[in-house]
Amino acid sequence: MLYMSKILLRNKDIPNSQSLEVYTGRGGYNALRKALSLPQDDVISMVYESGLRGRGGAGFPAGAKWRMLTKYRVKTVYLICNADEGEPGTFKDRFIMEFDPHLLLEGMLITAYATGAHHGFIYIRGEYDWIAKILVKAIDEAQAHGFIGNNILGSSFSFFVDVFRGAGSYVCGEETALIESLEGKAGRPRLKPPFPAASGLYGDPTLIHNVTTLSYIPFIIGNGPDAFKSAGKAGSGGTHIFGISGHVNKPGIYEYPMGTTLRELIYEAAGGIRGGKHLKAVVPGGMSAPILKADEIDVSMDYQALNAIGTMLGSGGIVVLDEDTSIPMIAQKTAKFYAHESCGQCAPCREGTNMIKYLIDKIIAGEGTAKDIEQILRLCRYIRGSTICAFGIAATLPIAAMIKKFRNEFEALLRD
Amino acid sequence: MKNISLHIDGKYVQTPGGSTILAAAKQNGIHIPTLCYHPRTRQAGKCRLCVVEVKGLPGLQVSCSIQAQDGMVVLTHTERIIETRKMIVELYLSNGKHNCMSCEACGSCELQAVAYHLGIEKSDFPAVDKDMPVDMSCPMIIRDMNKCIQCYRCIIACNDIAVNEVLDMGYRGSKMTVVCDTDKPMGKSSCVVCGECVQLCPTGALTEKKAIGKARHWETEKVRTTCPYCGVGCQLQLHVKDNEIVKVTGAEDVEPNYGSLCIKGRFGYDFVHSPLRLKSPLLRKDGRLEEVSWEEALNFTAKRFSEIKQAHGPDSIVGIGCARSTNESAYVMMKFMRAVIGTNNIDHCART
Amino acid sequence: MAGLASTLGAGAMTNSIREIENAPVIFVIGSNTTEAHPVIANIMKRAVKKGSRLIVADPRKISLTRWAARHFQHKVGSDIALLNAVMHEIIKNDRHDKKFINNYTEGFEKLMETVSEYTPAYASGICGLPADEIRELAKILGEAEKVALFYTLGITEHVTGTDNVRTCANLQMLLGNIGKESSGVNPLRGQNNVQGACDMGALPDVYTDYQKAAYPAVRKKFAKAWGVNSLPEQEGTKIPAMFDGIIHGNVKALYLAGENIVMSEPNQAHTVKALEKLELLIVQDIFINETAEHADVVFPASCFAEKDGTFTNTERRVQRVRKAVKPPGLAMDDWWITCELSRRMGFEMGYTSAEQIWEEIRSLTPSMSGITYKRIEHQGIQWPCTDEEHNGTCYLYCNNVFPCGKATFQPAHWKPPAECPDNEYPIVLTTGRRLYQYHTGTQTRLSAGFDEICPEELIEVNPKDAEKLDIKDGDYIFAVSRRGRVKAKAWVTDRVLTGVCFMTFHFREACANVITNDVFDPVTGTAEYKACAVRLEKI
Amino acid sequence: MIDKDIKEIIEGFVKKFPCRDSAVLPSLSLIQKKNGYVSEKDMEDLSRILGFSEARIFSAASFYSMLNLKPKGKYHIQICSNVSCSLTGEGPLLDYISGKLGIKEGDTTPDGLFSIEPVECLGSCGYAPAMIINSDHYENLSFERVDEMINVIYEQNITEK
Repeated sequence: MLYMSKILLRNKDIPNSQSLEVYTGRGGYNALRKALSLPQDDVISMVYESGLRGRGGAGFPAGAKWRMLTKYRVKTVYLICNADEGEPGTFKDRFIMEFDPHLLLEGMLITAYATGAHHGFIYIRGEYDWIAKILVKAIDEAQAHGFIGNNILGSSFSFFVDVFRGAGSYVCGEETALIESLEGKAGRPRLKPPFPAASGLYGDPTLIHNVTTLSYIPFIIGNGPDAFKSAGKAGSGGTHIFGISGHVNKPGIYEYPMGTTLRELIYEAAGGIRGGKHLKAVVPGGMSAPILKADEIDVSMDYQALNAIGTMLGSGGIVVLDEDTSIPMIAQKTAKFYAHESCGQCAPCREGTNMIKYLIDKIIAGEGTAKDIEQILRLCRYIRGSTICAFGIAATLPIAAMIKKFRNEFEALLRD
Repeated sequence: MKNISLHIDGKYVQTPGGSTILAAAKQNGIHIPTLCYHPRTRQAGKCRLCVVEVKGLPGLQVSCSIQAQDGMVVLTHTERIIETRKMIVELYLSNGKHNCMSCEACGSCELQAVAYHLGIEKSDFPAVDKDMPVDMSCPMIIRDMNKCIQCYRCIIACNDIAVNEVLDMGYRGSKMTVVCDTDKPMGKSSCVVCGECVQLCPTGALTEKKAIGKARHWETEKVRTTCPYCGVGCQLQLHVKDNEIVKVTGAEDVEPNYGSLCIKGRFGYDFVHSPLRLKSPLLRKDGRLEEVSWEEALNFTAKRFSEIKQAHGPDSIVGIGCARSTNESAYVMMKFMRAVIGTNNIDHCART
Repeated sequence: MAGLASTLGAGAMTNSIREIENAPVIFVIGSNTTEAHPVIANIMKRAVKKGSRLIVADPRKISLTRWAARHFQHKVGSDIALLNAVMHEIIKNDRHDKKFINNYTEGFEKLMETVSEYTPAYASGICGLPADEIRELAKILGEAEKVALFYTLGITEHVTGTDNVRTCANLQMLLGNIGKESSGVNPLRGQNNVQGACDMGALPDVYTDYQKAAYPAVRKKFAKAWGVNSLPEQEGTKIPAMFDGIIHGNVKALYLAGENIVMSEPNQAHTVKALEKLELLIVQDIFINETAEHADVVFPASCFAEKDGTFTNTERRVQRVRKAVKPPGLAMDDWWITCELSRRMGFEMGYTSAEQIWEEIRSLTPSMSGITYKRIEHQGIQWPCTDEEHNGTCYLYCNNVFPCGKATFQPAHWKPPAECPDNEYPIVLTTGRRLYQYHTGTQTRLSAGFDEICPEELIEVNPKDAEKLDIKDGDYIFAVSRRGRVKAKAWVTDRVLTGVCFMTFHFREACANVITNDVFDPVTGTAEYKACAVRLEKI
Repeated sequence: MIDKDIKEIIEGFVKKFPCRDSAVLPSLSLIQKKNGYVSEKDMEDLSRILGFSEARIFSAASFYSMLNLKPKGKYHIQICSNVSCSLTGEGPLLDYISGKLGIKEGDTTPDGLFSIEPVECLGSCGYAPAMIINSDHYENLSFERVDEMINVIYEQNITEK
């Protein structure tokens, strides 16, 4: 039976959940108090032990990231919350910020305390205008009550946070592109190394986490690492917020433990396929995750199981496609998206995503040849791994999977 | 730095610590193709042509920016690497207008060299239309962005080497292109025409207007000399064909300028071939300067100097030397005034 | 250069171009570096990007100020007052380098005495800078670990030019910024081989390497080497005195190699008058220019690309010049022409190549004796280079060894320019160069494209003055001085202060030297190109 | 043009952030909010205020899809054209609105009131289809609701006149 656990969304449906009053009334900021009473390294250890992995898509262990920063304690350290949610199919972070902004702020405060950061930024995508306003209000309120500012809650810890709005660029979700953007430049990813932990914002050590990742911190500190671990399954601790969209009866966001199956999410949580139709395919983790066929949905939604069948958990954005959907059309939308969002900095990505789009357009227009399909696959194969950032992988894996799994649909459109 | 050792293509090689994989390979005679990398613009990583496989690291690594580590195992020519390089070059050829026939850069174009090296006759991808107007607005530099490969060298040249801060990368994705100021024509921008960008451009995207059609790269003799303008003494290469200077570039491997020049040094060379140059000695006859032979002009002058010296003494003759001629000429003039005329009345325009 | 020679010992940049990049503070005074020495300016700007502080003191808001941490816009001709006040503050706040001063200098008491009256408040009245800004400049320079000072003609082209230079040297000695890397006193030389022409002894009082013509031993050494019985004893005349000599009838003949003096000397009418009075004018040049038009004989010379030889750059680096093309028509090398004249006057020099001449030069020139053509085949060498094992000298006075024992403070008092504005000529004209033209224009204006970018003379006028005179940007106006008038286009810009205008000498159609003042620094004979009084007239 | 008020706010950004570099994007967004788009003159002014090269300002301004370098309609409609939004609803919303307003994507109506343009994912996948008018976000759209919204804007602007 599907068990809905609520770590991140527990305040979502409470009236006036954005207010400090409601938040503290439900135990908010107690985890911060607890953290401030502990040595910084103990806080880091708790997060390390919880096995929390980054929820932005890459799944890097959070505790390990924090430990990389501890050697920079003497230098200025910046904390950045990546709220540039922009992957098609993904719409989870907005609900945390919209309905529980203090949860995020508390997570940031604890993280800043543990890692020695005194200035933080929430980099939010420009389109989330109304959410930026909610965040600014929450920060002001928290500052007025001594949760943000100098000598927080009477301790020697000080922290300030600014909301920084993006201006329309998917690549800025990549952490070094985001830093470039914060520095007032075009959001083009940097060459790594150096990694942000060594040289990030303004050249100082910088820790960047996704909204969801940071929002788990109060639970982990408040309830201990084991409570978090046991909410999920081995290697994939905790819950995950799944955003389900497309051809389902009840689209929306759902928080379930890691390890819930894709079938359960589609048929139980989201109420099954709309109009009683059959399922054709599912994108399990945002549009950069390779597509799954209907017979592959008994998979457990966790990092390892999805990797094992050639796809990924990614951002947890599930796009459900029914039997009438044209996969080449989905491929076209996907290719257009990546060609539009490529920052243009490195040759394979800039020229390659544009060429993929050109070739898919050609096929959809009925002008394609068998060679064009081969050329798309060639591009997918060699763009991957040759680019500056992971965008090149994100842009090619889904297209390659769509062609491999639904090749007949593409071939049916060819000229001959 | 201490030497470190690593394996490249099965060969055990040594390189100073801190070297990139690219440098380590080059020092050991292993060729890795590059487009965006240049020793003067350094860290690049844009064209991805120099990718290699490093045991233990995921994907491909750009050898121009990854440091060689002790014990590293590197492969530079696997099938995956070659195929990646071919794909990139073919994409460049499809997405730009690269016609070597009449391109000024032919022979010195690095894209052409890489295509040659990889044996690419033509791109296997369809040609994507690109038709940007050629910017002819600057009197010295032609900008043809259809031939630009977005290597960033000109941008680094303009911002980090010459520090004139005129160029940057505008727009994004396949529309990404180098812009002057707020995307103005170069001739209308704040560009001071130092030409650092032209010198570092690997293709025919930026070329010297005056040099167009004058000579192929391999037809010219390159003569190293010193700039005749200000006192910095920049080292130049004069590109000479058939007794004509067709182009000037900065000499990149020497002090004081390491390749940098200003508008005068780079583009102010054609006075040498001006039709107004003096070609014959002139002697004033009946109030007019007329062409005469060296014999006549020299004999006349020597005779008059001797007469004046005789009549009014050596100090009635004065000499002004040239702050633009060579040390050797200045010395000989000084010697002439002192030893031959017999006066210390020698000075030159030292002050302006 | 006399100012540096008398304080430190050698008339040249103490340090090297490449050291600029590592200077913690770069102090540029009286140098429009981005336009006159663009490649050095690039290195200064690179240094700023790496963290150096660039401090500019200049009456004009030159392009370099865009990268400067601070720009001190003092009045034309007030440099000594400014720097004396800065030194006053440095001493007052005990920021001077006492160890350096005690061990390696002479005359500190004299300096203290001189600068004591230059309080910031007093200097403020002369420089037009608030006293606090002068204190700030003193603090920046005084607190810096090292300062590299650069100047050009903004310092030298004054009637007090030598004193200006000495004052710059005083400042650096006071701060102990001599004899170490990325510091020093660094005059940037304006023409490609001014340094070389000086080093070669094309000066009325010295032979090569600044060996004094007044010393019998020097004359004996050269007489022996050249195979002559004796060499002249009496000190020769400098260019301004030559003109006076011509006008007074003492000088009858002028042998002029490659200078367009009609355009480049101040007060053009005076220059032309002198040329017309000459019995014999011999001009050796690559073009018929404004000066050659007055000649009795014109010798066609070869240009830089047509000959072998060496130039010496501003950092004392002797570099090769190589023949790339043949000279046009009958044109010949300068030295060939001089040798031919010499032979016809009964003195055979007999050189067959530039290298042969160089070999003679280095045999007579101790500081260059280690420099051979072979050694500078790839890269030039900076003098002093005393033998063939010596690698040349990046910066002078390493270990604080000065040619004359100790470095000498030579304090000077401020004096106003020779001609100050008055009711009739209320505006100060200062002159200089533009990036897109060179000198009297003989090279750039005959190269394609330059006149397209910079086609004509522009008189920089401050917007307030322009408004008062009802001058609009782009109007043609007259600039009038006691010596003449020039018509040119007005460029209304806040690059110049109110009461100041700026012109160049690049365009024969409108040459600033028609109206500049022919007064000279008594030591060097450098004219006061940087200040004279004019009025602007709307047409 | 950057007027005194905008300049003051921009100088506030410079003070607020640890490094003046961070003032670039907020300044550009502010200029667009006040002036409707970011003009060449705006970028030149901003370059002088912040002390960065014009090219650097342009590089940023031309990179981000939400910044307009050309004037747009008073009501700039941006419609999501990504996967989830095209799976639901009655049909392509972009085609419907462009048909209704009689303009092509990227164009502005002759009265200067509306301009439309497709954009990528707006983060409303579960509440598709979605669009943005200026900075306001709209979700779960139907043709009927879009008609209504456009009519309200028309009426507002007629009464304003």
